[in-house]
Amino acid sequence: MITTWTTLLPPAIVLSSLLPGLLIFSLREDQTRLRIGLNLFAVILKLGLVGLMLRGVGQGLEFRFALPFLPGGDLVLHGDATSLQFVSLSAVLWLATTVYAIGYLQDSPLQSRFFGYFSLCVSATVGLALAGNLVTFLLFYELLTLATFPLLVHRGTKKALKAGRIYLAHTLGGGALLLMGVALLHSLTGSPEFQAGGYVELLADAHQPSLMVAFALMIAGLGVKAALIPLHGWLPEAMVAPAPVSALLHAVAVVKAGAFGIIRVVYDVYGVDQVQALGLAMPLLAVAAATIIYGSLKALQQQELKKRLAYSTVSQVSYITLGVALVGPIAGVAALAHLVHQGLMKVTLFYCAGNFAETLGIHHIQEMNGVGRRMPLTMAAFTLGALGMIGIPPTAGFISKWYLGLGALEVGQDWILLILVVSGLLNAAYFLPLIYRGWFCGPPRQWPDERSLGSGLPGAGETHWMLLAPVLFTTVLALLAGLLAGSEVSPLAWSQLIINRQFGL
Amino acid sequence: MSAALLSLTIPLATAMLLLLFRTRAGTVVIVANTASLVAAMLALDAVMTGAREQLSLGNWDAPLGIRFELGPLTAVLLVFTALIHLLVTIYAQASRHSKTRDTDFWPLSCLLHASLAALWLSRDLFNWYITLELLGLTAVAMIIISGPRSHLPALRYLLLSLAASLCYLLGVAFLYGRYGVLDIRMLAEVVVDDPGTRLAMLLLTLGLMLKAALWPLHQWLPAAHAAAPTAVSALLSALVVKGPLFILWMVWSTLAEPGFARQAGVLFAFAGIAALVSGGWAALRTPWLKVLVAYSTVAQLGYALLALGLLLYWQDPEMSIALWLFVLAHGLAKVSMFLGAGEMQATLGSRRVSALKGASQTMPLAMFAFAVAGGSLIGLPPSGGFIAKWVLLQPLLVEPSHWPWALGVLLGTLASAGYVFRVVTIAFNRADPSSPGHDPDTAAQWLAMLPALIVWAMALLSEPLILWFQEVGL
Amino acid sequence: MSHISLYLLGGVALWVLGLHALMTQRNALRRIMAVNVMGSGTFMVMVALAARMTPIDPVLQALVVTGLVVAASATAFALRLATTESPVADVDRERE
Amino acid sequence: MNAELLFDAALILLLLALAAATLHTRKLYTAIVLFIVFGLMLALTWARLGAVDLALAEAAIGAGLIGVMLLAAFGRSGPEAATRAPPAVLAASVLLCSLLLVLFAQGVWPLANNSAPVPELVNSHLAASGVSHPVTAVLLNFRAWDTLLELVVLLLALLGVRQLHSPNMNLPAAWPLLQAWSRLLAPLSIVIGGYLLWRGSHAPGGAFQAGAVLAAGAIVLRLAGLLPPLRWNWWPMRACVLGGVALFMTIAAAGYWLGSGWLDYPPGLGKTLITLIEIAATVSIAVSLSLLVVGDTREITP
Amino acid sequence: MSALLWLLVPGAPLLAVGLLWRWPKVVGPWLWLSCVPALLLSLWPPGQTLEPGVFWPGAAWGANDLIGRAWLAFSALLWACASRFALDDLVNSRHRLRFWVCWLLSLSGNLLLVIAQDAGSFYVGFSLMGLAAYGLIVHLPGPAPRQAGRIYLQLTLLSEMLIFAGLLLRIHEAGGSLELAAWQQVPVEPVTAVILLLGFGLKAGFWPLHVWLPLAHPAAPAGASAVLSGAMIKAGILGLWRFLPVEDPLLQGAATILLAVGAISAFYGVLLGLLQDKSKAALAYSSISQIGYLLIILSLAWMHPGSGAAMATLLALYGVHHGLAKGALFMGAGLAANHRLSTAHWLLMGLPAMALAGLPLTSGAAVKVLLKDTLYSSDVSQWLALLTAGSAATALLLLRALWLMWRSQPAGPRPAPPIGQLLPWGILCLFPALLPWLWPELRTALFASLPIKVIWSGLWPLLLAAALALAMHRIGWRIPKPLRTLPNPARAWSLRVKRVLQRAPVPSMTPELERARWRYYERQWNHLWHTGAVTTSAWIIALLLLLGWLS
Repeated sequence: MITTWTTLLPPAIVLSSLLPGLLIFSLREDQTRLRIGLNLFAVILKLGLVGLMLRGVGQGLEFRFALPFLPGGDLVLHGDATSLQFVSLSAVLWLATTVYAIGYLQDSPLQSRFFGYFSLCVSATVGLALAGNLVTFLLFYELLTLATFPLLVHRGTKKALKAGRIYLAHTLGGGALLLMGVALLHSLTGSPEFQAGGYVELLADAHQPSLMVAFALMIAGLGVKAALIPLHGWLPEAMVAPAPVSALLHAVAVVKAGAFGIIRVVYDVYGVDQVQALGLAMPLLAVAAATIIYGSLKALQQQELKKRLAYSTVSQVSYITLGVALVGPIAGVAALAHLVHQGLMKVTLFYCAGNFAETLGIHHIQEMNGVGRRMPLTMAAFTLGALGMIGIPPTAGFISKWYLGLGALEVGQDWILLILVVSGLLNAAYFLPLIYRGWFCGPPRQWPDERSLGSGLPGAGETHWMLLAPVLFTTVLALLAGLLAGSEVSPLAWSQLIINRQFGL
Repeated sequence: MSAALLSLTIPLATAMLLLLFRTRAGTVVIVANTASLVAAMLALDAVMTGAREQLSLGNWDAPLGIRFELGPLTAVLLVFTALIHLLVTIYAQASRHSKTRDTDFWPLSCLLHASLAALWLSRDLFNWYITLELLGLTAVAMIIISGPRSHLPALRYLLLSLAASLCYLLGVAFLYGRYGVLDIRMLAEVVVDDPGTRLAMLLLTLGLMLKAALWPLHQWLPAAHAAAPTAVSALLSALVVKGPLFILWMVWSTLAEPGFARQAGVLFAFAGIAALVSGGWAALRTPWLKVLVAYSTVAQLGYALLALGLLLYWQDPEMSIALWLFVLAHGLAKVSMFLGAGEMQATLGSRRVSALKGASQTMPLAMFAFAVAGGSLIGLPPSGGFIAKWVLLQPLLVEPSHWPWALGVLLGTLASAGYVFRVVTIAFNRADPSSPGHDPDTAAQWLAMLPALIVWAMALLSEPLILWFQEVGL
Repeated sequence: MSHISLYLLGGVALWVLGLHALMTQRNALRRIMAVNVMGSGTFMVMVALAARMTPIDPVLQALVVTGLVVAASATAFALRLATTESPVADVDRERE
Repeated sequence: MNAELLFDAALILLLLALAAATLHTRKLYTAIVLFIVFGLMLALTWARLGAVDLALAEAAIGAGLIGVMLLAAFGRSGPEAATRAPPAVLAASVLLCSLLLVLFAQGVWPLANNSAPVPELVNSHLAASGVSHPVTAVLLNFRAWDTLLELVVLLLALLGVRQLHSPNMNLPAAWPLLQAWSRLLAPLSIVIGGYLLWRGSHAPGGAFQAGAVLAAGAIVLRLAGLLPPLRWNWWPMRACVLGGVALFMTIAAAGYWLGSGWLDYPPGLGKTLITLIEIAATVSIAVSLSLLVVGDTREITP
Repeated sequence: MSALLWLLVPGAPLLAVGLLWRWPKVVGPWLWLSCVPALLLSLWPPGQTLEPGVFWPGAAWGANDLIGRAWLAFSALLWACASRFALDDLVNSRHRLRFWVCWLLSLSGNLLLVIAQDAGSFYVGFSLMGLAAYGLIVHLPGPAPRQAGRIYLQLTLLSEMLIFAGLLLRIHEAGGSLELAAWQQVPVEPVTAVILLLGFGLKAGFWPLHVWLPLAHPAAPAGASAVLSGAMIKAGILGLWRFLPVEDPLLQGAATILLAVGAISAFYGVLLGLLQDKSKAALAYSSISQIGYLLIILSLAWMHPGSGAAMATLLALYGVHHGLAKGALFMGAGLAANHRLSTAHWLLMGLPAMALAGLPLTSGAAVKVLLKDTLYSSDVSQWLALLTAGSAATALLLLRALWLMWRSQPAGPRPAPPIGQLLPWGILCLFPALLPWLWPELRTALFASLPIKVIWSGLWPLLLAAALALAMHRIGWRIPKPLRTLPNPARAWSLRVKRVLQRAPVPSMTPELERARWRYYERQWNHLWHTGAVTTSAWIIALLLLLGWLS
């Protein structure tokens, strides 16, 4: 193997958070400065490396790293446009979430453990994004499960443990299904690298049932993390985790891993033509549509802020699946763009929920009355995020919905439009009351559990600056992603690029 | 071959010396194990570069004398045995909580090492009987090091071990009575499929299954393995049960006629799935930490049994590779798991699973070792367990008609995930962490983790190993 | 019908008797004796097989000698193990 | 011929009856006594089947040593808990076992008339083995590896017993008659043992039998209180125990690295080496067995 | 370069938001300036269209056609006046900041949708305006604004989602083109047309989609009501005009129905309005009525392919006319509710009111004449009588509204209205008279209405209405009791929807476990194996031997 910097960059990106993570594990609790320093160093380093790779891919360089692992399936890390979309999202949100987590976890115990696993989690996510074939993907997919679990149960309460158990029951089950699917496919073709248009075409005639079963298994496995019904049960429970974890979990790390996997399977393993030919798109589409509606309905029932957000994730992530299942170029663009859009918006929402909980002790939606007066910036961010979720222009969510709808019409699935409309209405039904409470209801005489973070005055000092800055950062990004969707650097434009390659446009 | 014999004699001689001088110096054993490991590696190297080697003991050829054979598998198993012994003895020497420091653990472990080496090398049915007895007696002797509490399970183990040996011996007698040879290769040449042979095979199988604690004859194992001192539990689960398994595999893969093998294979495979499920379930429900780990051995042996069954059922040599990869991965992982569990149990002062509350804070390393080893047992990539499962799954998935078996593997995976994460979850309970009785022993915890790390690193070596096995056969 | 067959039958009968005792008896000493009876049965089969031809098969006889020693050693060990009084009461005994 | 067959049948039935009685009689003491009788009858059976080596070994061990150990164990064990299997279970087990017996009978029946190629081979190579008794040749030359491991098994049993840390055996006060007899028996056992050992090279007998007889003598002396406690931590004792294996192994290894092969005796030296091994093994076996039965496990920590 | 000026139109209010956040005290009085760029650009458009490619794909901003410019101008003017007007009402409000942020966002959205040349921008502006207006409606405390706000929001969202669907369908029909001008050449599918009519109808508020309007408009502060009724509901009409092709066989076929809907709306609004006893409610119903006229104009346009340009002019004229007049009236209602007004004020107030009814010499007369001409020359000239009747009805309603205003004046001495409110109100009030002179198209129409016969035909319905009103006043007519408390099904439905949504009936997907029973089974099972390892294993061996042999 010739080792040049293009070969080493993918593993370097993975290691840039893995190694600091391992170092952080070994730190004592009181080495706060060193820990923060390591964290931020790793974040910046990763961002730099990702930037380098973005430039490289833009210039048409190829980044590929391989190690022997299984007969017929090497360990391949490969930086292509699709993976970069996800890697960039992870790196950027990791930056925000690290700052947020440092602020959030001040003075709480077991920080070394937390940040250690936190870094591992990101490494797994990035590895998953860079995975060049199914076997590698599977590897990082499972690692992600493992790295996330300690974060989820970080609080160690009974509730957290219950959530952890449910999480594991779902994700490990899903992992096993995915393993079966991958192994099944591997037994037929080996695990060649992902390629636009898929690589199963030659098998289509001889092994049709096998291919269908493998697809079903893989989608079921990935669907657990992507929270497709009826496999979504873990996600609402997982909201007991600390806010930065929920944010990361819902925005980029876990649910996106599932969605990203579905994208990979449909586009780069089977290829849209084969998915169509095998008749696999329609069931997936139906499940995604059902999930969108069901998640929204469930969200309506929730009285706990984070739980409502969690069910909203169930619904929103399925937009990605929906877009993929439509197997049309425009819907594909929507799916890929929504991958980023939903991440930005949902991370904002969870940050905000965390800020409310940390600063004022707000957990239930009834307690949100008048919070806009006390914490206007956070509430404004929350509002923007929520409007984006509903799909109100010009937020990022609107762009996704727009392209989804157009994509559905393009392939003749007009009924998807109805789903989008109903989902939009339901989203509004569960988000607008929150916004109403925040801005238009009177604040209570005393907040449930107010803590003195920041100056306590509305505005820049409404909470600790490390909690506020990431919120504003991601809000601005979410807003810009929608507002400047037509620009060269927007997620939409990048998605368009990927899809053009996929569909040979 | 000389390296292999060296790997056998070094521990034997060490045991003699230790007994003679009544020293209980772990260092000596560690040095001996290292030497044995080096010798085993030389043997492996020789096999890799050359071919399989034969040795007729006393220069008496097979029907008269006993034959040793050094093939790829034997060489790998020699290395494996020496490696596990080395890891465990280092732990036993370093850990403050190991109850084995000033005991006869050291000579006994050397004898165990030698017995296993003798077993791997031998290809003679009766000689195997003696090595089996050696294994059984060493195991029992080592179990009772931990004190009177272990006597009852040890006695049960001993009795069943004896009964199993006699079962095996009766089978050997029948075979000898029928064919007049004891060497497995010569037997394979003359064996025919008739009722007498089948009966003999049945007796052999049952004896070996009992010794290897294969479902449904596993009942002695949990109590016995759990009662032993930590280091011993590790050796027992990692190595001792694998000896009879080796013989079982050898007997069936060389002696059984395809028709008979197909019949038996189905039964083996079903037993394997039953072991996976029932062992996993029992591990999930038991309140005792080490019993949990022991039941996990029962469950994991189910994989081996399944692989054996399918090997016989389809006559697919690929399955042998899967079987032995399972054994290797399970051995290493189980060592780590037992050592981690033992450390935690000793430090936290309770044998209950529920005592592990907060162990992820109080004993992060040991818990991590447990979890990492558990990951391999579950078969999470890129661990050795994953590789083994992968190799097992590949032939299972090619044909749609084979898929139901894959369901068994799936069940096993889920069951093992269940019990591993049952422990891990409790360890993350921060509600009321059990305060450790005395301060944890960091070095020992690192040593507990070492085998688990090795099993995960195994993934990187596995591809050449698998390809080599596929090329030359086992 | 030769005497060899008789002894072979007797051997397996002893083996089955031993197994039967293992199935029904709970006392440790009886179980040890049962295992010994099983062993005797096995050895009887082997010795009978050795005696079925002339000259008598020395290999089988040697095997029995070896087996006998092994069985005897194990029995001795088992007997001591079974009857060592445990000074510590079994406080929390594992479930079987 | 018929009478012989009748005798055989009677012997077998007697054995079976004894075995059944041993295993199922109500009183444990009776059972043990019956077991000793069973051992003796078994020795008779071996003799009837032409296995004199075995008959000797059985008499010495099966009836003798094990009998002593059983009685000692009976002394140590408490009263037997009256746990009898329920009749239904008993009936089921009997049924199952009779079915099994039928099965085995079918299995063994054809074996009676088979023949094996090995005896011929043994005979043809007997000369090269260095001994003239075929059983000894097999034990100490053709399948010497088995015998080596067998010695290790014995050692292991001893080691196992040592792990029990049981308190010193409470020997009853010596019985005067036993003391008197033992003074006579002990030298006799040495003589018999020596004879058996010497004889082993060309006729039934050998290290194991000799060792067993020697051990029996030692045990009797110890029971009579005429020997000091046999202690593991007395180094010559250990040396004796380990000697057999050690010598055997040394020869095996030396054969491999200096000579022509593992356990391959150099031509001409076969007899000498076998004799050496036999002596060492005899001592080893005798000491091991004595330690097993009457050994003092109390340790004096150095 | 000059195209970049379009950025200022929606940008200025947004900029104002930022400034307001930083210096609330200083910026407040000058917020009306944020409408100035729009006003200036509507008068002197740069001519080029801005295509801000960095925004959502296809974005194009400009106002080069008559309707766009007219709409932009009157919206900007109305918003500017209302901004200044609202300032004094809000001096003491605790939620000032919130109100102004919503105000400015709404303004920005409104201006954006007017200058949008592509569907995306239109929708962006439309949504922004609609949602932000919620903050204006619920600004005042109390249950009525809250309820009104809820129903407004529910229907606004429904309308936005419908428009979203319609938008996508239109884009699809147009083969991916987002350009509104291009859509004029693309025939519309029935489903799309229905969806868009419903969606924009909900915003415009013609019968039967008006249900939110009479609740929401009166609930807001006067300035907000003015822009809601004057500017925002026109967005619905503009949307229909922009999204649907003028010449389309389908619409042509359906135009009669729409015409009927418009007519019903025109009279329904008046009838219901007469039953109100609050001036702002009456004015709101008047808006429903007036929107009916706008719909009639739209239907006429669709009915007669080829008349597009003329109809566009008419639409623009009517829109501007109604927007400004209605804005002035709502502001006046606000003034009347808080201050004592002099006779001069009342006379000024009468001007927009009567202009709406078609008072000669005002913009109202001009547009009525135009409308009549159009109707006369159309296929449905028999409907002409309705127009006259409508005129009378409108006059009646507005007279009642004025009377209600007058009656709602607070008793006792009150300060005179502040100049900051009087001035913008006054300007707006004068506009119906000034407009014909400022705007050439309207001027010609006015000239057409100058002949005595025409004046008379415009005047007699008013006189009739005045006489009727006077008569009823004399006889002391009161609204019959059953009519005063008409049930409001919309409000009930809104509440029901809210309740259903709060407790969405979704089955739980987690199955229930009977723990105790399973635990019991497990105990039984464990007990089964309690006999001991040795015995069990021996049994199993025996059994397996037998089974192995038999198999």
